[in-house]
Amino acid sequence: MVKKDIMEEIAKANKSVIKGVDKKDIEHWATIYIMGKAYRVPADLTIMQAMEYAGYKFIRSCGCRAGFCGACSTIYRLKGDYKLQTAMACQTRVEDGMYLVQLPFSPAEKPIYDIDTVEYEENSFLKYFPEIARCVSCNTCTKACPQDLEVMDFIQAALRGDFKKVAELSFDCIQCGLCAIRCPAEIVQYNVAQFGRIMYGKYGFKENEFLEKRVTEIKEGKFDKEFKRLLSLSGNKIVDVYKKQQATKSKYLKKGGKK
Amino acid sequence: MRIGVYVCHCGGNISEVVNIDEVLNSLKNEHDVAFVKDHEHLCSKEGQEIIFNDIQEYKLDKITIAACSPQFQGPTFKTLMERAGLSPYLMEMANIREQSAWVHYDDHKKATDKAKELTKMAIAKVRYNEPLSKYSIDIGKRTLIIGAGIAGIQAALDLADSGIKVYLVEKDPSIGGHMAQLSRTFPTEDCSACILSPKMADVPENPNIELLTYGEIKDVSGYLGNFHITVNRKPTYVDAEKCTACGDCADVCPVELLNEYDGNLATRKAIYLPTKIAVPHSYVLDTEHCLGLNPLACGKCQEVCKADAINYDLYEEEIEFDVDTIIVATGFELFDAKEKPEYGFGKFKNVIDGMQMERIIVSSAEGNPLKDIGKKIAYIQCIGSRDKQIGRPYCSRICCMYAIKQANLLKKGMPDRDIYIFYIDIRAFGKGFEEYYNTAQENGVKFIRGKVAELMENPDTGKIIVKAEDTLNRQMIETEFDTVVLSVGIGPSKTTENISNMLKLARSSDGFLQEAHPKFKPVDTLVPGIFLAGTIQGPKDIPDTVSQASGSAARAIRLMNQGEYFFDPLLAFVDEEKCDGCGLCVDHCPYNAISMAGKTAEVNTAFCSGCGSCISYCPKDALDLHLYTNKQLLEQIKEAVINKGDEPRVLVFADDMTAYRLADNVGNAKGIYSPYSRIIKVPSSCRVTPKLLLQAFHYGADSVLILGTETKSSPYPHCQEEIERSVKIVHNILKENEISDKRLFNTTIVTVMIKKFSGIINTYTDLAKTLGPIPLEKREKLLKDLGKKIFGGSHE
Amino acid sequence: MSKMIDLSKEADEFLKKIEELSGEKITSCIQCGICSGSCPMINEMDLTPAQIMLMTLLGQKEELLKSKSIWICASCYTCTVRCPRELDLSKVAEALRQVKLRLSIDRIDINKMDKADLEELPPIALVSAFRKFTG
Amino acid sequence: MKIPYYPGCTLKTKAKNFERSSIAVAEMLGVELVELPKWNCCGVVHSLTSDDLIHHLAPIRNLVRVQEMNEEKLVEDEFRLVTLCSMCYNTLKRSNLRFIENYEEREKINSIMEREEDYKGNVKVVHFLEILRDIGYDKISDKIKKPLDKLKIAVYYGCNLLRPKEVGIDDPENPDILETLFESLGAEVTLFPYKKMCCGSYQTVLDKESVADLTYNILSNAKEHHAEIVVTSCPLCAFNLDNRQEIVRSKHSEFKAIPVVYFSQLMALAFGLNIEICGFDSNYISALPLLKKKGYLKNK
Repeated sequence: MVKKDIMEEIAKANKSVIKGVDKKDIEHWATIYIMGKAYRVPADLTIMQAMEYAGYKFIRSCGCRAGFCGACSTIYRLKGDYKLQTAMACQTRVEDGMYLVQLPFSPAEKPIYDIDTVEYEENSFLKYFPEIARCVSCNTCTKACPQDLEVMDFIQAALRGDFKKVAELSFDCIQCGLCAIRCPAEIVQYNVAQFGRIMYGKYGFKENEFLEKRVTEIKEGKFDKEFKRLLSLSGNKIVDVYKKQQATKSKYLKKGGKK
Repeated sequence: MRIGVYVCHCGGNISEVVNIDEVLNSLKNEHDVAFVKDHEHLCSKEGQEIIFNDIQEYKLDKITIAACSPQFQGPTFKTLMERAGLSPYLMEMANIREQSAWVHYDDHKKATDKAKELTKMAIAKVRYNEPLSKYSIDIGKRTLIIGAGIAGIQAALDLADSGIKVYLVEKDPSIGGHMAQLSRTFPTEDCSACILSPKMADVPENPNIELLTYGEIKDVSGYLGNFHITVNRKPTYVDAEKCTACGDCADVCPVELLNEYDGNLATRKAIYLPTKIAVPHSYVLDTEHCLGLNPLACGKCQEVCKADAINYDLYEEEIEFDVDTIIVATGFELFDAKEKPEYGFGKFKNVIDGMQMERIIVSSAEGNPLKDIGKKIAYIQCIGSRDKQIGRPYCSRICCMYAIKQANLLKKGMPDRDIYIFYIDIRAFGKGFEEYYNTAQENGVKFIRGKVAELMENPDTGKIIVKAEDTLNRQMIETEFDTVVLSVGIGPSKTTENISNMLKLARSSDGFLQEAHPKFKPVDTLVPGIFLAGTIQGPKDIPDTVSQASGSAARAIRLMNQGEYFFDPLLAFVDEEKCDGCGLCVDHCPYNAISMAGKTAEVNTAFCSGCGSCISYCPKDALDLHLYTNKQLLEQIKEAVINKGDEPRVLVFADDMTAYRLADNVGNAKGIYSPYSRIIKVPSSCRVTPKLLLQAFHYGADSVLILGTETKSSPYPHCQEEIERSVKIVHNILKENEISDKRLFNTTIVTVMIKKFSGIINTYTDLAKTLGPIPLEKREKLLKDLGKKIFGGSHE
Repeated sequence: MSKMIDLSKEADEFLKKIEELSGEKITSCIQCGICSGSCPMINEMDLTPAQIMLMTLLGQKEELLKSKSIWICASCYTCTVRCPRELDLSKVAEALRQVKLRLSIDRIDINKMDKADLEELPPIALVSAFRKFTG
Repeated sequence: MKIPYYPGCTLKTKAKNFERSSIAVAEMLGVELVELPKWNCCGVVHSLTSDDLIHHLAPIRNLVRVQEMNEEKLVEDEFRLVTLCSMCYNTLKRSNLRFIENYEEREKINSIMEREEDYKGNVKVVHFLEILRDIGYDKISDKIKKPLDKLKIAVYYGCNLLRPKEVGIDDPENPDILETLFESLGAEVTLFPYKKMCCGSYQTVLDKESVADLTYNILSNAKEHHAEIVVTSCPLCAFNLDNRQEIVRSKHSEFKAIPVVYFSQLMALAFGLNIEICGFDSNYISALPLLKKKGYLKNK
């Protein structure tokens, strides 16, 4: 149990998070452990918020706070469970009995390559990332991926030079680095994947004819007027337009899906 | 019942520790005891006379002698019983010397107490002894010898010379075996054929030998004294009596074949003389390759035979006869080096095996070499020996020496030959062998320590490239040789499997036939009346083979000269009243000695080996074993444990072959162990049944030990498995009754483990002390529903 | 002066460790040398395979771990199918390599590998080599 | 007949010609090699330490895929897994044997795999050459359009098809499965004592010079026995014997290059399949001049 006055101190320490929230209104509390020390925090906070609530300040490695950038990846364990869990700290709610660390950063070696001169050949992966040959197919990377990607599969695809498969399987990679932290073969999976996507994008991906057409249209100034209109709109209006557009798109997609 | 009890002083051996008077006094009032006497030396002539006269004078039925071990003076007193007109089995001995005076001399009181109790146990047993007779079968003087190599020939001659009728069966058309192929013998370098051929010639000359060449054992039935043999004999189509071995037939024979006798280095015809020294000395016709045994097909040989010895109109005949004993001398088979393809045998013409080299040496000496072997020769040792990869982990024992011999002979023939022997270890253990090895070294033969890994053939010259590590120098050798000789090892002959099945002989893990005891019965088998001679028992050289052959002949003669073979009547028997005909025992007798006779089981005494393992399987207590009946054992158990008072009591079931003898050895060595132990002799540990074990605990034993013989040296190889099963049953019952299963322990032991024996006894005495006695209520429950506990529900 | 071998407790412990890792009863070796004679890589070796067996039996850890031979073994199993005691020497070599690799002492520095080689070599060569030469 | 097929990394990269020709040859013989829908590294080289389990995850995971294929009816009750690469064959089979025999270890592996279904130990790893043997050499002979009778062929086994004993597809000291195959294709198979000698395997990464020495010995031995072309079934042997000839030639000026190809390439040729399928253009030392000289190909 954390004493009340300490809680107040904690509350003071990070006003940005609980700004506007009265402690009385917090119904559920959770006890978490950060670097081995216990803290009592509101149960509906994300890991990142909870750590800030507990007094930690994020200067770097906190990223977008919206689940896109992959900067706030972290590891934790739950009480009574041997498994080491992985998560995005900005996207995962704290749980009672969570053992947390300071948000880790996965140091990675990234080879320098010039995409204009790199050969688009099967062995290019091994040329720049020879360590992928050390993969033992343990699948730990896949288990660690907070994006639920088939990480092992795209590393295996890289080994056999399948750029397309690497690009497709790794498309949603946010480069959080959790796979690399866990890999017993010391592979930096996300850099391998990035190489695969870039190369596939440049050499393997067949460009859409409509895209080319549209680029020409933009260059020719066909949409200049529309851009101007949108830029002049207020924030709320922009949101309305976006929502409307999304709705139409989803309708269209549904129709297309039926075909 | 009038039992005479005698206590021996053993000239002080016993009386200096055990208070004889006290023992005598304690026995006076025992039930059935006519009187108790003591004597300085009961085994002396005087002592024996006293007993003899008492039996006559006081009409004694039974005798109990408290003295030394029955292993020691038992036979003396048994003979005395017979002399006095009583069954020798109406006497029991209490072993108060080896089991009390000599092992508890540190505590005279305890020794005396134990002596009293041991004697009472003997009395308790003798009460139920029965006037059994020695069991005997008649034996005649006829022996079958299977295989007529040097072992079979030697045994046949020894037996025949001793007046025994011998049937000598040989699968080949000539006798002589492998020895007839050899050049000279190591280490003396006698000409092999020269020393062998007189012996071969003696065989058909001997009126007591019936020689059946080209014969194959088809069937063997019966047992010692009454084996019935069926032999299939192939015709050779040449009448050996008429054949003059002129060779005209072979000259005209159009079929030319490789000659196995010459290691396939020369050829022969389809009609051929097996060897120059063949006995019978006659040509034989190889039907497999002959153009047809039919004058229409060929018939050339018959046409030219001046002696009119060839007759195509012959058929395989079946011969039947009876013998009393059998000697198996089927010999060995050379390892086929083709099984190690890395040496290219059969593929590279300059890679030959040791036997081919023998033939080359013989033919060279005769001035007509079968093959040019060149000057630079390598021997590779251990081909087909000491090699787990091909399932031959054993040493063939002859290859080192024959390689050395051949090297010596080759050097003698041509001193500038360059000979290398690649070996792993040179094993020159026989008489004159090491010296002979040294001779080879002095002759300039070079020995390199390393097994050759593989051979390659130079495609242009046909020379052989040898690749090996010189393991002493740690350098690699890669050199060309003119000839490479593979020193092939030996394995049991191909017929072994068949023979072992027919005669029910065990095979050791190397495939050779198993002797009854590696040290003391090296030519006997576990089947009475069947003996082994020569390499069928394991690899050996000629002198060892000949000695073993003579040994087996002597063992067979010893048996047959008695005219009668006596056994102790250690035999299982069935109480027909109790037997319900369930047949469990029939399935579990490893000797197939029990069968169903109508509604009850019946023991075939010819097959019963007296192990007693069947008794554990009888849910009705209908099976029992003479000399060690359930009742006798139970009475001994009761006597041993009921009156223990506050003392702990360790009951030891000691098997006759090992544990009981070991206890005697401990006595001889004056090794001290706990006086709270009581030893009960059993014929084998599997005689001990779950019921007896539970009875022991029921009547008050604090711990029970079962000491038996290791499976590999036991006359009852199934025994440990059986007793382990029984022990498991009892362990479970003990646990169910919340009695520590540590109280019951089964192990095997060997007769020299004197310290271990004392150690085990002491450990279990300490355990008995620590655990304390088993409470009466628990003990009483032990015997309830015993049948159900031991046999499950099926029999209740 | 010839080298002295100390049959120490540590030597025996090293033997036990290699026996455990390899699962092979090294003390069964009869030093026949058939392994050495069969070895395709023997010309590159500083210790012969049979010598490795004997030295392991004697627990000569330092010399063994220093030797080139344990890395030269290509796991071709020629010795394995010929050893008369059915010992698997490739397992012994692997165990010796593992002693080093498990201390994170790699035989090959992947970072320093020639890019042209990496491009040329089939993946199976790299996968195999990294398996054998890195921990 | 549909059989699950495991390609392995190199069959998709440096040895595409091996895969393409084999699949085509199989098809001619009525066998469809169905690639595992999902597969990972075979786990090469077989891990030899007794306490190591992690390196066996890879092979066992691939075996689980065979179970899945059966469940998904991609193949019908077919638990054989065919490989082309000798090294994959060896690794998969050896791990398979270890975990079939050792139930406890299998359970451990299963618990580590977690996401896959348990491996039940019911898969049998076979090499394509065994499938060919089972089909029967008579049937293979029936498909011949261009008998290989103009070629003197040395067949090279290497290690992984033969050793250790329990894994080998033939007698480790005296194999003849490749000889029989090529004799049935009409070829003259030369003596080749070094056919089972190791090519140096992965040592090619660390020490190409000594691998080149072995290549020199092995190929010289083949040539001494008058071979014109060498066939193999292992992409690593193929690389060492083929590509390393460059170093051999720099060391031994007298050494004349000899083509080294996969057995399936020559089979495809004998079966009269399209020259693209044979894939002779992607061997390092081209077999095309030899094949042209012998009249197997039209001069362009």
